[in-house]
Amino acid sequence: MLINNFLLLGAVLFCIGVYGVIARKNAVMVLMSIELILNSVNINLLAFSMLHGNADGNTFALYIIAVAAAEVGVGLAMVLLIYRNRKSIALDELSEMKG
Amino acid sequence: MIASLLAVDFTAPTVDYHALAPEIVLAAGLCIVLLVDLFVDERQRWITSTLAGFTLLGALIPVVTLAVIGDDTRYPLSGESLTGRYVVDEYALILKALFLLAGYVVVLMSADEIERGRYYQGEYYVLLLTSILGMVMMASSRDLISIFVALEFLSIPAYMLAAWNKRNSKGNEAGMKYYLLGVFASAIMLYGMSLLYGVTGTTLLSEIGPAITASGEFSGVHALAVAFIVVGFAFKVSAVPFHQWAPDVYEGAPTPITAFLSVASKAAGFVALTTLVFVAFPRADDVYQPFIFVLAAASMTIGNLLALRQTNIVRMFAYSSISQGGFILMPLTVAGVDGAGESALKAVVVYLVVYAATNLGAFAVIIAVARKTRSGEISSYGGLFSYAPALGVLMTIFLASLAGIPPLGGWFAKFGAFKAVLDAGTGWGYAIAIIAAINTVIAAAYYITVMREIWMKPVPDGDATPIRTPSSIQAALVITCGATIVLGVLPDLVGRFGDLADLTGALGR
Amino acid sequence: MLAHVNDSAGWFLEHAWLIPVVPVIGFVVIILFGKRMPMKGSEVGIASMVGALVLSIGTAYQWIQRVDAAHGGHDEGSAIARGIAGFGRSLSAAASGEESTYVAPVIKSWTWWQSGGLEFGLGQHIDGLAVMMLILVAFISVLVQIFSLEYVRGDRRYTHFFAALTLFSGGMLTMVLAENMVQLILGWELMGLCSFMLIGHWWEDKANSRAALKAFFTVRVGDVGLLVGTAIVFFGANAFAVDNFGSNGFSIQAINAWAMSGEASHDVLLWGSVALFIACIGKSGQFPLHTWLPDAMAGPTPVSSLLHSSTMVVAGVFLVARVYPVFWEGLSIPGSSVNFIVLIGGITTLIAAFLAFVQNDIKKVLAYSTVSQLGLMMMGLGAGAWIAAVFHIFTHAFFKCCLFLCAGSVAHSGSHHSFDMKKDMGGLRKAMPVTFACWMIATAALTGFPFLAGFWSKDEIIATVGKNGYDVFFYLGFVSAFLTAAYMTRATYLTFFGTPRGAAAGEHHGDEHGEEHEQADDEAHVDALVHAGAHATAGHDAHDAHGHALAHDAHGHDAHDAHDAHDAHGHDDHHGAHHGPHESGKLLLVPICILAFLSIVAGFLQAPAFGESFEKLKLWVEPTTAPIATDDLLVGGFGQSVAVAPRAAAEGEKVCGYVAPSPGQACIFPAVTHPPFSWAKAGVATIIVFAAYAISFALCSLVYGTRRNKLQGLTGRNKLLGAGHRFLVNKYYLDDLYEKVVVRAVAYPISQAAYWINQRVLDGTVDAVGKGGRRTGEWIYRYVDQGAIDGLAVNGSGKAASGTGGALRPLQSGKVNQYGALLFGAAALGALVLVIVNI
Amino acid sequence: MDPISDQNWLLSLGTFLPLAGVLVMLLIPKKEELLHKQIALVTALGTLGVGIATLAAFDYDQSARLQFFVDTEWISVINSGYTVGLDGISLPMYFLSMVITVLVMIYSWNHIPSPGNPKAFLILMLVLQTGMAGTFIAQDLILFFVFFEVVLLPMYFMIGVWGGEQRQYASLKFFLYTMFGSALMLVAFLALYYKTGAESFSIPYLITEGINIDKDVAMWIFAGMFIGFAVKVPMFPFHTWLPDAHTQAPTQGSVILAAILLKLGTYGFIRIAIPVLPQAAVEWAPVIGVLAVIGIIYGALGCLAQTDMKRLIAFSSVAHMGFVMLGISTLTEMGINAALFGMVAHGLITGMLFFCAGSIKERYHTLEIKRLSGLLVQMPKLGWILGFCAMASLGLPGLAGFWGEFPAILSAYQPAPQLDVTLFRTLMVIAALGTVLAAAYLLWLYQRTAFGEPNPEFTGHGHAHSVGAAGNDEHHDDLHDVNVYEWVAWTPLLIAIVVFGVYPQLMFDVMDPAVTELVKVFHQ
Repeated sequence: MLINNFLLLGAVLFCIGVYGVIARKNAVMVLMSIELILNSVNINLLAFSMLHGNADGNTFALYIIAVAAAEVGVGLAMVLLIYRNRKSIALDELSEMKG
Repeated sequence: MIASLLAVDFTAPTVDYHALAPEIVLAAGLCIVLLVDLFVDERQRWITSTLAGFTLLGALIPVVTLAVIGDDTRYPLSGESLTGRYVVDEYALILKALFLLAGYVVVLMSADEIERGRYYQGEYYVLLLTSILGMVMMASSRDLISIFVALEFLSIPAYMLAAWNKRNSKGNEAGMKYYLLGVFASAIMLYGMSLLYGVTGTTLLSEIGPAITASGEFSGVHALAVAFIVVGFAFKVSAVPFHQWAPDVYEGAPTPITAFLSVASKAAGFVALTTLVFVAFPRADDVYQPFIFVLAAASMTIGNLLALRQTNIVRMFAYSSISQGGFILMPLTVAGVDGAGESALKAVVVYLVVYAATNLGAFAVIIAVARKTRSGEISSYGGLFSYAPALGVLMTIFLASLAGIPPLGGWFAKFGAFKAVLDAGTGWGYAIAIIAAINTVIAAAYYITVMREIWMKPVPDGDATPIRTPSSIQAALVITCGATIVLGVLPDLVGRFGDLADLTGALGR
Repeated sequence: MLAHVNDSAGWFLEHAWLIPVVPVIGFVVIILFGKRMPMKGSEVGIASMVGALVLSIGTAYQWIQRVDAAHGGHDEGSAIARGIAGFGRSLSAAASGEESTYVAPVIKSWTWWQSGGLEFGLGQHIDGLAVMMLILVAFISVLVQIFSLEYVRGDRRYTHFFAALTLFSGGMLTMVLAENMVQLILGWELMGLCSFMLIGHWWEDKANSRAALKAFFTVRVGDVGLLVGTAIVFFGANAFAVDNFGSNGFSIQAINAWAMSGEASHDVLLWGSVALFIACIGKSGQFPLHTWLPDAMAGPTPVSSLLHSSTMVVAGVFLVARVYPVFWEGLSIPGSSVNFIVLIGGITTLIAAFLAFVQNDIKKVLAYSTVSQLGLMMMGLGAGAWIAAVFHIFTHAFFKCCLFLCAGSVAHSGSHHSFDMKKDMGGLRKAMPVTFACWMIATAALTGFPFLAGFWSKDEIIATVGKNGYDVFFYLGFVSAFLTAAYMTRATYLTFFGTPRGAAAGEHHGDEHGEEHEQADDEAHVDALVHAGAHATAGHDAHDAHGHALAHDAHGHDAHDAHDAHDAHGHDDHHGAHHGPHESGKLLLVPICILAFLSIVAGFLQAPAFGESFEKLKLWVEPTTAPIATDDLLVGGFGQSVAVAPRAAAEGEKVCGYVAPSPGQACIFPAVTHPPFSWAKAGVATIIVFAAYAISFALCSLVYGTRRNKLQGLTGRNKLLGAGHRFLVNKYYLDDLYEKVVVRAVAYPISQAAYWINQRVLDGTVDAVGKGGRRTGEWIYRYVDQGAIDGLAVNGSGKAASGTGGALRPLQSGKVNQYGALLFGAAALGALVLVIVNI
Repeated sequence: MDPISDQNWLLSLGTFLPLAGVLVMLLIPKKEELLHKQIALVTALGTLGVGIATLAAFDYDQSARLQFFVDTEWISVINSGYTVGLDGISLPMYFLSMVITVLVMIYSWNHIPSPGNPKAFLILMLVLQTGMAGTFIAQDLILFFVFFEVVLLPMYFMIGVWGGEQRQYASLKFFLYTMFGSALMLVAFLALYYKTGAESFSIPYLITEGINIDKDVAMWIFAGMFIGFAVKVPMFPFHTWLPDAHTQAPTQGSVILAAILLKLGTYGFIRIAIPVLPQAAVEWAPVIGVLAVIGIIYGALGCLAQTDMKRLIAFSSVAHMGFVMLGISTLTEMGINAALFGMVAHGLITGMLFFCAGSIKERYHTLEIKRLSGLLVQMPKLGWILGFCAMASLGLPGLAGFWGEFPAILSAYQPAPQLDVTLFRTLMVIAALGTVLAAAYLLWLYQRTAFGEPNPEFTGHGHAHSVGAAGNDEHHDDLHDVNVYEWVAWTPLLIAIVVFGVYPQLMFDVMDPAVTELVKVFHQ
């Protein structure tokens, strides 16, 4: 199998993720989109790791998975916080500060 | 699987505990703070801030001893595949010291603010220490993985700190924006890193450097990788056009955290960027130089122009720090030019040090003044000199330093940046120098607006009662002001820090 | 013949530089201590001028000795003895009529300052011309100061007046003996300053201060020429001076030698001489910058007499005479029939004479007369009549000073401080016999009455002009003589003949004005008392005068009234018993009589009609016209006296000024021509003058007489004459041109325009940049920072979304999404560009 | 020319002594106003004492060489040293700065402008003194730059806090303009540093090396310095900050600004730009000359348009500095000597004029020329002093102003051999015309303010015809003639104007050897 397939998958996932971040106004959806990007990165890394035959990529992917979990934890906490204060998690309402 | 694992001789990595001591002290310290916070009485929570302060100073001790012992590059973790991924050299030590000291000043600034705001003090300091630990790690990281981990280490607590004003919707907004954009940016950066790994086959920066052009051709994937990675850090240092989060977050976050973000967090971003540029991309200067050139020019110009229109002092400082970021980026545009690299590295490091001192000082004044005026508007500084001359003069000193007026520290920082780009002697260098020169004037315009308020305008509401400044903030002011002046009058003190042949020399090959 | 004299030139000659120092010290003393002195400082002024005069006389005496010694001692004898003595002379100087014995000037110089190896000196350059001027200036100054003692007594600024007067003389003396051009400029400008102070002496009145300003300013316009001309001449002459004289291009001696050397580029000389002459136009009141001079009559009369006789205004003439070779060569005086100087001089002499006819103010008549005479001098200089012009300076000083002092005397005692001939004078000859007699003598001398001073000098100018081929100006000289005689006759008639009018008839000046301002008087008195208290410089009971003075001031009278008023400040002698005209006191008359006497005899210093022994002035004043060995001219170095033994010049023809001197020789003065005295020409001139007397007197008695006739009011009836009269009354509209057009243009539209440019264009640019910065900030924020998001992210992603699925269309991103969009957009764009560039 | 290092502590002492005073004053509370004045004055006098000692110790036979020379490490990473020294060019200005500070201190004794606070005012003045003196002794570009900038903020605050009604605008403009100039100047300094091999910022070193720079590059470097210095001078068209700053500044600020600060620019040209980059200077000289002459005429015209006395004097500075720059642009000994002399003379004369304007303002509460009249009647002494200064300012021989003007004009007739003679001769004539305009605006000013009868508004007698009678009483008390503080502060300046006018050799003697050394390069 060609590495291109994996990379293509990664790229597609990345694009979907980016689109989600830009287009979704629901904070949770945005979070999920970011997770998609991270996963696309993971796919890339794993594919490259296989390609190069060293473990750096694998290690990297493991770290990313771990860190992503922490990130999502923080993120969800923040979403909760906002929901508590505003009863909404729509991002477009977060525009109090300007200038 | 297990058999195969067993088949390999496991050689434990050699750990240089001395070299790793700052991180260990910090980690231990933050655990202690967390524990203490759990058990002390509500009224004695001030202990946590004291402890946090001692932790930072304690972590500074090994940094100093390491620096005194010698200039050998140390590898805290050395082993077969570990050597070179985490490095303690002069460059790292200086920056560690910078982060620790900046953190200490932030702790000093926070003590009173956090206590009065009835926030969760223990968690606050724990998060602060964690973030600082991330920064300290960043200074030593020489590997994509460790850089990423350090970055997240310093960022995630920072997201939470930014949203510290839990019940304040501005605080929520700040935290959310910072968080989402930060994560998004690091995701993009990670994508770039994955590509970089793909084309070079290694995550070790010192190997990426030679490998990046090993295949002969410099492909589109290389360019994409480099660009995405730079973007990730450009976000961190809030370079235009990746700056939008900064003003909102600065305004919404508690002021000490704003100071922390605008100085330490930003510095960490620069550190990573610098390390990458010098160690990983020395052969990719064609790619990153124009990119950084645009970032630098845009940051200083747009940052300045937008700062001109601000009425809120914190937002003004946000844009000011964007513009200052442009100045710090400026030397990196010529990092790849023969002979100029050293100047550029020196310039960045010196600029970071000076900028940290000055900007922290300015925020300390802002905190002190806000205690009385309860306002972030620039107009609330009217007549400050008449009722709080010391604060007025100090603010003037910090602003003048930011504007680059000798003999205050800022001038030498700016001077170094100019020197670096002119040292290169390229057209790009001259171009950015001219842009920067003009921007110096624009910057002076809004700094002086504040000075004008302080010295020449009447007190807005006629309330000319003096300001009582808490001793911790006084200490912060003394440290920062002293540093600002001393660095300006005797720049050699910090100028020597920049003698970092190692980074460009040994590792750059 | 070698006629060596002692190396020491004599104490007075060696120390002639002290002459200006004395008055300058006097000035300082007056300023510092004057007010505390018994005579308010005037004694110091007079003493210093007397000191200067004594030194000048000593200098003159020794100079004459030196000249005579240079001529081998045979001149010691009387003219008769000299006529007989035809033996023992190796050089037939007398026989040829051309003096070729070199009498070395006594030149000294001290380094004043140096710059880039160039030494600027202060020193003295004593030769015949300088000696003549020194003695003239010092002498006239003494007389004028004595006159002023009485004339301005009790003035508010009595002390300042004497201080300025003294410094003024000091300035002129400095200039006269200047060794170099810089020193000359120093004296020149010092005079300018003092003229400002003196003309504007009564500055409470706006008209006076305006006149002072105008004088200073007009002269200053000319000074541009002086600065530029000095620069041109300096750089032209410098190399030559350094090589040959060891001095530099400022040295007057060196400049003269350079100009005659033939090495000088004609262009440089031309431009230099034109520039310098522009300075003279300003200073000496030549057309077209003469307009300040009549206005300068706003000053007290002693000032006018000093300014317009021997100092200030002759400074320009003196400058031309001093560096005559520059003009000689630069304007090609020999051999041309018209040149810049002669033209300006000619025009000036005519137009000023015409203007003198329409003046009612006696001092203005004299002022225009001065301008006219200065024009004549310039004309003479321009036409090569050097000695004649210099001689005219000499004689003119006496009679013009005398005339001014007479006018002052008349105003002081005869017309109650009015200078208006038509209103306040007439028939004064009986009341003021001495003044009248002196006036008549001086007028006769001025107009060229035979054998008086003016006769000799003026006729010599005209004769030389004619001989040198300036035919037009020769006739113009006669016209001028005619006009001079005519307008002076008119002035004399109006002042001393006819019936007394106004104040001369004994009407109290104050009475008529008092009636006019009856109502204002009381109020003015209050003012007057207050001011009298504040400004009383003399403790006498002049309240009455003060009252009037301030009444006039307060009600904005014309300049003359104000003069009177201020003059009146100090007069305690005639406010008591009688108001009618009477003879002036001794302090006024003595100077006048002395001057009148000199107006008679001064001419005999240079009266060629009576033989060579009456050509003393030429002998003493005119430098040698023959080439001199350069070695003799060598200046011995700075700070040292040069008392070179006069040595016989090369034998032979008069080459200077026509042929360049041979190597090793230098010329310092051109061989000007001296026409033999012609009785015929003198006769013609005399006839013209007498005719003018007759015609003018007749016309005056008709026009101004009491009997009615057709001539009266003619200018009102005849349009052409009326236009002419108006043209003259308006001074050819030159003042209007300057004040209303040039000055007003510079002072208002042009400066306003410049200021407008400053404020709107330059400053506006700066402000606009400043504001622009802020606006750019706004703009960037609105359209780039946020707009890019709206445009790029919202619409862009919206469109993208609509492309991928209608369901996503309505989504509306918040700020976070926008920021994210921009973040990624920029990253993608950057990456894209880099990718494209790098592949 | 090797520098002389004897007694080299003198300069550092003289320069930094004021800061000692500042430190003491910082520790004393604001209320002790008299004590502050005393300390400040004593410090300034002490500094002047050091200055006099410097004058005494200066070896006048060696004035072409740098004396009291110190060269120690300062910022070794950029090869910049603490290099200070004094030669004939800098000595007069160095000393003048000390004198002016003392005189201004004396004047401040009873003239602290509103809103008071002598502590801050005097501290700023002392800091200013350090900056000014430091600029004149610095022999290292970076050191020069630092001192050059040190004066910026104190002056900004002096104008902005103690100035007139438009003070904020004026001070901002002053600040930003100067910042703009110095930013470009710094870039130019750095370029110079690299183009000479990145060895040193020392001016003597750069003078030996600068000539080797490629001419095209040198032109650009010179351009940067030109803007930096030209703003400070200020030269047309960079002058527009000056009228505002001068007009709005308190009297003391105006005096210091006129007497010293403007000279930093011209000094920079003479000390740095021209000797270091002679080849570029030759190319730029015509530009400088033309702008200088435009400045002369333009400044004079600007003066004629003014209705405010102080603003008029401010504009006259533009014209006078034009003469200085014209002298410099000729690149000859005479021209540069004239420029240096003109700098000092202008400092004395215009400083004095600003003192006069300040005192008039203090008495009449206005400087509107229309309303002032009859000064000589009400305050004869002040009137005479004003007249004296006006005469000195318009370049009357025998007073100091002339020796800056006349030699400058003279030198333009024959500029350095490399320059276009025709152009400079044209400039000479136009500059000479400028002297006429100078006479015009100064005498006009004098005529309108000093002559005539006093404006009834101020005579203090409530006559019916006096329109402003209502406000008379308050003015009346202020109408006193020159008081003792003013006499003490002014007499040295007045004497100096006469002494330098009568015996200019005093200064030329000191400057000449150094200048000769400086322009040598143009005669090779």
